[in-house]
Amino acid sequence: MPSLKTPSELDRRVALKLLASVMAATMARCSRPDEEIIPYANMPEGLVAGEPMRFATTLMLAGYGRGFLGISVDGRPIKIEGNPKHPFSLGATDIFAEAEVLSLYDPDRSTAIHHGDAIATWDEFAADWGRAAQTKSGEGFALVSGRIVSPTTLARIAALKSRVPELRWYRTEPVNDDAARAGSRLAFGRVVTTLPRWANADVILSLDADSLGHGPDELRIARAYASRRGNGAKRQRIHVAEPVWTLTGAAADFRIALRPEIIREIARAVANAYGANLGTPQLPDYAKDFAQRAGNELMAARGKALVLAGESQPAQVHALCHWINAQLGAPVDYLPSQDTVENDHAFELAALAEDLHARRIKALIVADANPVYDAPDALRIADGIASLPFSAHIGLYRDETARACHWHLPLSHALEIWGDARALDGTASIVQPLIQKLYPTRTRDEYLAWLANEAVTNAYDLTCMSWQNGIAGKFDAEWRKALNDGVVANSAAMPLSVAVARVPDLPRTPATRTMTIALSPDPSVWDGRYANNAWLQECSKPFTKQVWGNAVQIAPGDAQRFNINDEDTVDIEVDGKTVTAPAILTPGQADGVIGMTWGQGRLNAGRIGTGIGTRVCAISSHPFARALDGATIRKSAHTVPFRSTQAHTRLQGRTEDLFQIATLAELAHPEHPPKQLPPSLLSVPAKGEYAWAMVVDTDACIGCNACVVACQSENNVPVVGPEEISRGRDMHWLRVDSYIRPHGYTERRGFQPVPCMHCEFAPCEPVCPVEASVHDREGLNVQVYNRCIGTRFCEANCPYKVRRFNWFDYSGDQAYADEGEALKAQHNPDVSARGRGVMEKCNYCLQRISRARKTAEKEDRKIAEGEMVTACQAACPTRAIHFGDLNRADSDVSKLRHAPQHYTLLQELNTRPRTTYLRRIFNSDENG
Amino acid sequence: MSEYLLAEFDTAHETMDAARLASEGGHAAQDVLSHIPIEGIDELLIRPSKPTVGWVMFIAGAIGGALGYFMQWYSAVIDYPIISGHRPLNSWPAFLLVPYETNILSAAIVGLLAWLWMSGLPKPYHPLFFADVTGRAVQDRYLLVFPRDAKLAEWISAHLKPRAIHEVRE
Amino acid sequence: MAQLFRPGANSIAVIVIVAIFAVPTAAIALTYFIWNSPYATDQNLTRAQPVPFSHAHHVGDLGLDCRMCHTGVEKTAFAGIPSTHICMTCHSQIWTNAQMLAPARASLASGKPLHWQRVNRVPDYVFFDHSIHVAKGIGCSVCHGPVQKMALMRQAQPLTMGWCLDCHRHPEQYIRPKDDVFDIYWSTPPDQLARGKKLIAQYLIHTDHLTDCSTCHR
Amino acid sequence: MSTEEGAQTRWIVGIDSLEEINARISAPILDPAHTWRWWVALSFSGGLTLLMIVSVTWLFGHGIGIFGNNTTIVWGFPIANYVWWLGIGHAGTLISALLLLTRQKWRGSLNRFAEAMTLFAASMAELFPIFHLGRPYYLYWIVPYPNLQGLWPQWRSALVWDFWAVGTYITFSALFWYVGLVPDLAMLRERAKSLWARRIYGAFALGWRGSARHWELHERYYRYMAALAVPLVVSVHSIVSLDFAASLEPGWADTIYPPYFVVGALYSGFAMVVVLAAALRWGCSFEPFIAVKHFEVIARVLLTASIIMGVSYATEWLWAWYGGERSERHLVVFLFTGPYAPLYYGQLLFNVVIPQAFWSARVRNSIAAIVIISILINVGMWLERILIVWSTLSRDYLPSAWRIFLPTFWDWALLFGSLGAFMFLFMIFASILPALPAHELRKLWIEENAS
Repeated sequence: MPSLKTPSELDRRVALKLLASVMAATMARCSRPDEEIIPYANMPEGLVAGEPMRFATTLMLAGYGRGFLGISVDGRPIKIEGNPKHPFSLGATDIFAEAEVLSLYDPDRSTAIHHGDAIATWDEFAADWGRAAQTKSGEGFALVSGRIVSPTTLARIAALKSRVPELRWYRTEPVNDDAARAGSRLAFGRVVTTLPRWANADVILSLDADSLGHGPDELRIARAYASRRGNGAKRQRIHVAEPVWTLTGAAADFRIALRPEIIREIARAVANAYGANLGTPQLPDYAKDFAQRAGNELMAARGKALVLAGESQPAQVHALCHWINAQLGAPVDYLPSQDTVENDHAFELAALAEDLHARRIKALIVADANPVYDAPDALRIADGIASLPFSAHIGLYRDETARACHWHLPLSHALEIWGDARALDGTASIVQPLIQKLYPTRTRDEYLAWLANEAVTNAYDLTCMSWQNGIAGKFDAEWRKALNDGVVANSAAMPLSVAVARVPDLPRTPATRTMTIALSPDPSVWDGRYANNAWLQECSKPFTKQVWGNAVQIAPGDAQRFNINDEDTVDIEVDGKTVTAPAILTPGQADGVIGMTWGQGRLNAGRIGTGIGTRVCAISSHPFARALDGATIRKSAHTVPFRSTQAHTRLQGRTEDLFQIATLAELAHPEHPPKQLPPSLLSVPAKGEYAWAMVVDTDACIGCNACVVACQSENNVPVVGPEEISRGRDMHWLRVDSYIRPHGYTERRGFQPVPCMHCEFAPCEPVCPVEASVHDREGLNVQVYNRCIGTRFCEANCPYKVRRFNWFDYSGDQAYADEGEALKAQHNPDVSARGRGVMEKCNYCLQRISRARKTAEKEDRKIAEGEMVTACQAACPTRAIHFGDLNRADSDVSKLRHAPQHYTLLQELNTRPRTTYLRRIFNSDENG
Repeated sequence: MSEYLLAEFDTAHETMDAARLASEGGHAAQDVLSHIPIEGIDELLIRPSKPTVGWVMFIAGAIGGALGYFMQWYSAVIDYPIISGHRPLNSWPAFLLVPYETNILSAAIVGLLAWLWMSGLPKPYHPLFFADVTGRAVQDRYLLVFPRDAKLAEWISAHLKPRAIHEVRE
Repeated sequence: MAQLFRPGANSIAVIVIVAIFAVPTAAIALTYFIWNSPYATDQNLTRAQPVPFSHAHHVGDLGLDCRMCHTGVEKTAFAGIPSTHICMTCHSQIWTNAQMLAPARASLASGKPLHWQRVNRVPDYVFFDHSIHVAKGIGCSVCHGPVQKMALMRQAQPLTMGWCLDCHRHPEQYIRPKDDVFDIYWSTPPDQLARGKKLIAQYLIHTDHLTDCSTCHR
Repeated sequence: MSTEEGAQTRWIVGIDSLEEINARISAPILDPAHTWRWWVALSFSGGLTLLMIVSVTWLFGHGIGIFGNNTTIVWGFPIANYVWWLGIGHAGTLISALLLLTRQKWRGSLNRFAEAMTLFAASMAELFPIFHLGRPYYLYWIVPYPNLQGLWPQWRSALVWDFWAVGTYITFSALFWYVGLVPDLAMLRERAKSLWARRIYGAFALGWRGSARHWELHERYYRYMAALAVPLVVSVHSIVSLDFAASLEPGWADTIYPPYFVVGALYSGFAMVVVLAAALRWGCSFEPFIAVKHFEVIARVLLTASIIMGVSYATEWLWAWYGGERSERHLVVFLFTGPYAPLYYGQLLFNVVIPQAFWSARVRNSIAAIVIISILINVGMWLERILIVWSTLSRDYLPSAWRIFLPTFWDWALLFGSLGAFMFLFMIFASILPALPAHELRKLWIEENAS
């Protein structure tokens, strides 16, 4: 990592404003127009033209900060990678972090102050605010925001409160931890943050807690999870009871699908085993087996056993889990909540609605939140805001709330600002800009500081102010180190010592016969804030493989009961409100449960996100509720297309050899020796200087899609848009195939990332008439775009179907939504942008290999093991993707190739892939 | 200046008989013009043709095929060896198909040229076209071609009994 | 009547048949020749530059090192066109009032960069990297020619793929000791091939990879 | 086939003199009596040709995304059209060459227009691989030519073989056709009315005088060409079949493909010959030359071919079952039960079941019935071609890549456009060149009337 110098830091960015990339984009060569080279007038210090530089920064999810590295070329951020030093990244990324770099250049971002629909000036806004803020006490002043744990922003809010003392701050985050908070209050009498030490647990029981699902803690847990996989004794065992599929459920060794209210009976059964004496659990037989096994194993692993509850479970279950964990001596840390607001999120939103309608609010500032979209229609937030004399919205987009407010103030993107954030455990990190602001925008802190009449209103100074005291004494050196590392040293909170006073009561709920809706944030666009990000819209959801929309997941039994077929459009009605969406049949989901996601159906997201999918959050009268009872489902009169990148998630035919599964017991006593390579008439190729290979561990893979978006970002992979998806076209170089297979009373699921196999006996190469698909001496199956004439014979003959064809000029003139040139600034200059009529595919991040090789060759050495990291590999939170040199016997990939769970996809075709797999392992004593 | 006598006949049979008589009489015809081929008649003419177009085509085909293979071998093995699915650089089974085609193509094209060359074609201008009856020879008549000679004309008239005798003068 | 054509038609017919074969062959040969000619490859073309910078003067007469201005050549893919600032390190001292340097002074004053016309370029799907060539003993003059003699910069070599391949197939013809890379007066020794082979071994150059498509295209 | 019967009765009926043969064959060219039907047909085919031109313009402007192809079914209509058209072409060559070598007398009535059909069908065929390219303007890269990159074609690719095979085939067919035409061009040179028409026919007749040497060389060259044409035509569709067979894909990687393709080609080609023969017989008053007997013989050929096709299909099923490969088996089940099943049943019905009607002599002697069945066979063969492309690519090894092909307007526009262009070219041909070989028919007539 380059070392950074604080003050000249700014000079660098000022200079970038004049940025002139030496790499002027060349036009088509045929006419050979003259081309200009524009050097810098004054070369910024530290910048190396055309070379990628890495800067540590922080991105937020649900308010919590996670540290990442931004890669920047010629002053343009082009890629986000994980920051190994940040405990909530550990070098990995998730799809949201990866996609931020696209949002930065989003041409739909708000760039101007708006009054109503008209562009207004800052002075006009200042005048209006001045009038509104005349009352000294600030009576009727309200601030709405999401979760805020940034010290600098908290200081701004404090400052604002000192200017308008009566300011009421409504903090309401749509994807929140209300149930956990309530459970924590019940158990400990205070709100604490529960952080499991996942890696220390031998047995885990998850009661619909999606720890591996997207969220601020995902990357930390995923890494710990990965450290306990493999075929050895260190392997942990995971039991999951959940109503609909989650990533944690798919990763489980034992999983059971149950309605939410029955899951609590499992908790009751387990607690009873420790003498909780909560009455007989009411469980079906198969669930009794599950509960008994989970309970016994937890007991046996006392001290290394852990029980977790999810947001769909009521506070009592959370409290009970705390009690069980206390009995187990579970590896779990209790930390003071960084979220200092005492009230729960749903309560705050309801309070906001009530105060709006009761006219207790006169002036409203919405700081980077979208309550009009998030809140159920029943709360009529938009009407409430519309009736106010003064309202202003600060946001990246002119979204639904912006349009309800009088004023809209454009917000700077996270990659252009100074600021700070804390992670779940309090670890602080600095938000550092990678580029000067693209538009005349301000940061949230800058707006708030201005509103509070603070003396300093510059984000850099504001941030420094927060830390001058925090890093007392040797500020300069410490500050530089914090910027460099992306973490403020020793800023994490100390664990609390809290005790559960008594066995919490667990009331019984009458078993309902109605349908229950299980709600969760959208796996791709979260609570909707990423809806205008085309990468995320086109990132297929782990289980349904749906893109550009949201669907209703129903169990096959229910589908039969209600006479619904796959992809039928259905109406879901609850509390008199109806939403319409395509249905998708999901084996392994609990009967009587409808799975739905928030985040789609945006009304004012932008060219990408507006009108995609259905706004599910409209229907409930309980904001943010994760489970809604009393739903009905029926076939709809409308038709909503279901768009997916994998039409057959419920695979017909035998897939045992494609997605191979083994139990730990089978691996210990393999029935058959490992398959030998089939003989071939072709001679085994002589290996070059390196022999690159990839091993994908499907056992570690949790299906989070980080690799997919990372690949898209690294390799300039275009999006194609919903219409093209409907035509069966997509461009992802790396796809994640979803497999499902019946097993006992449930199903087993798994994910198989499929990049190019780089077959040694590649079927795609001999069929290419022009040598556009060829091998290089290091075993890469490369595609020479400029030589390709587009016969598509290679893809026709690819058994893995990993090649992607530019049917239209997806990255140029025929790009989806015609968003213009701005997005091209994201393009990685080391990778060609592919034109129309050209085949493309994964090339093992050839540009990175090339860079690594040149670096090594300049130093007269070979590329070291681990020096060459592909984009997907770098992103993977579970380190499921291994890459390296087969010529080294001691390399990671060479060793994995000899693992007992190693296999080759479609080995019988004898294509000799360089990309191979490790089997999905179930930690089970049984066979199969 | 070529000048001819054309003895006109109605059927191939008559023409054949006449050609034989002429040949036996020491006045073998120079040529026959006919609207359909008459098998074996060329042996009765002054210079019987010994067309070798078959051999020409055979040799051309052999050379074309060899060149086809050589082109592939040279480009794939010598000039720019590129790894294609780790097939051998000289993938001879796959390399047999192009020579197969170049073989046939060369034989056909060279054969055409040989046919033209040996037939003395193209000859859009030819003294025989001065006679209108030459035009009938490509439609339904048979003509024996002799050099123009008054005595010969009499002999032909007497011995071959053609339907008519035409003189061709340029 | 009877004759449709004049006697000359026979010759014309033969010519037509010959032409059917000869014309396409000649056309292909001619096209290849033209495309390979300096005319089509833009060789030896000088372009109007904002400042008529003379390599002949700076390199030939003054003997400046390439790296003095092309600062990135050892580190990055781009050799780097000097920033105005670099020009002015000298020209703030000498020729401070020269008329021809007015654009450079204006650039420094305004902070707006000079717009140079590109002379040497490869298509954007070719990922050429100066630093690795320089690091492995390929001298500047191999591709850029005798810049010390060029009053205005021109492209010295065709920069076609075939030309690139010539060296990538047989680098021993061009490789030189690393110390001589920036020596523009370096001339090929008589035993270049033997020396070149030794240097290839010494510099750990894997020549088999050099003709892989992925070396330059991705 | 029908050599026995052919010897008993005449192939040419109702002709009194050689001059009548010449006159009848020249009439459509020199004294055209264009009825309104002719003009309707010409405008119809011309309109479709225009549609093709519009489609191609649209295609080049927007890219091949306008077709229904998708990520996994990367091939679609153009490839099927290519195989289908090329197959149709094959019958012309085979009729011309194989029947010449086996001295079948009924050849004379068919070979000229069948060869023209070959040329036009092959021309339509070779356009489609160009239309299907992502970057058609770089088509010349598959040709070895001197270039600045120092690159060559990749000779292991079946597409390069295709280029050589189809290039050779079209060149060869044009030569063969032209050489056969020369004596007839000489006839037209003499019969044409205007000086310019005579000169043009004269120029292409090369000064043919029908001299013994001309005939001797012509006969030999023509016969050698016929001898070359048979292995050529077999190689061409075999090579086309290698586009599929030289792959790894389920349903494609079959050794049966080359013969199966050649027979299929012959089958669809003969069916097209039937349609064109009926059109010519009716439109150009060629009844004396193209008799019911000719159709009867072709019907027998079609019947034989339909049985071979049926066996081929059955072999594929057997292969899939006996081979035991999961993907192969699944593919067969998919064909019978998947979304393309109606098309597959159509293919079986048109190609195998309906032609069994030819066992009946009554059907074999009804031109209308033969024409209708032939049209159905052509539809069936097109279905076969498109299903070869679709089924395998729709059901590849990895179920995650399974897709369905949905044709677009442009897919159909180009297919029907090419049919129109073919028809248009054929009508032009029939109005400027002798659609039947006059010299061969004269010879046949003389032979048949010799006794």
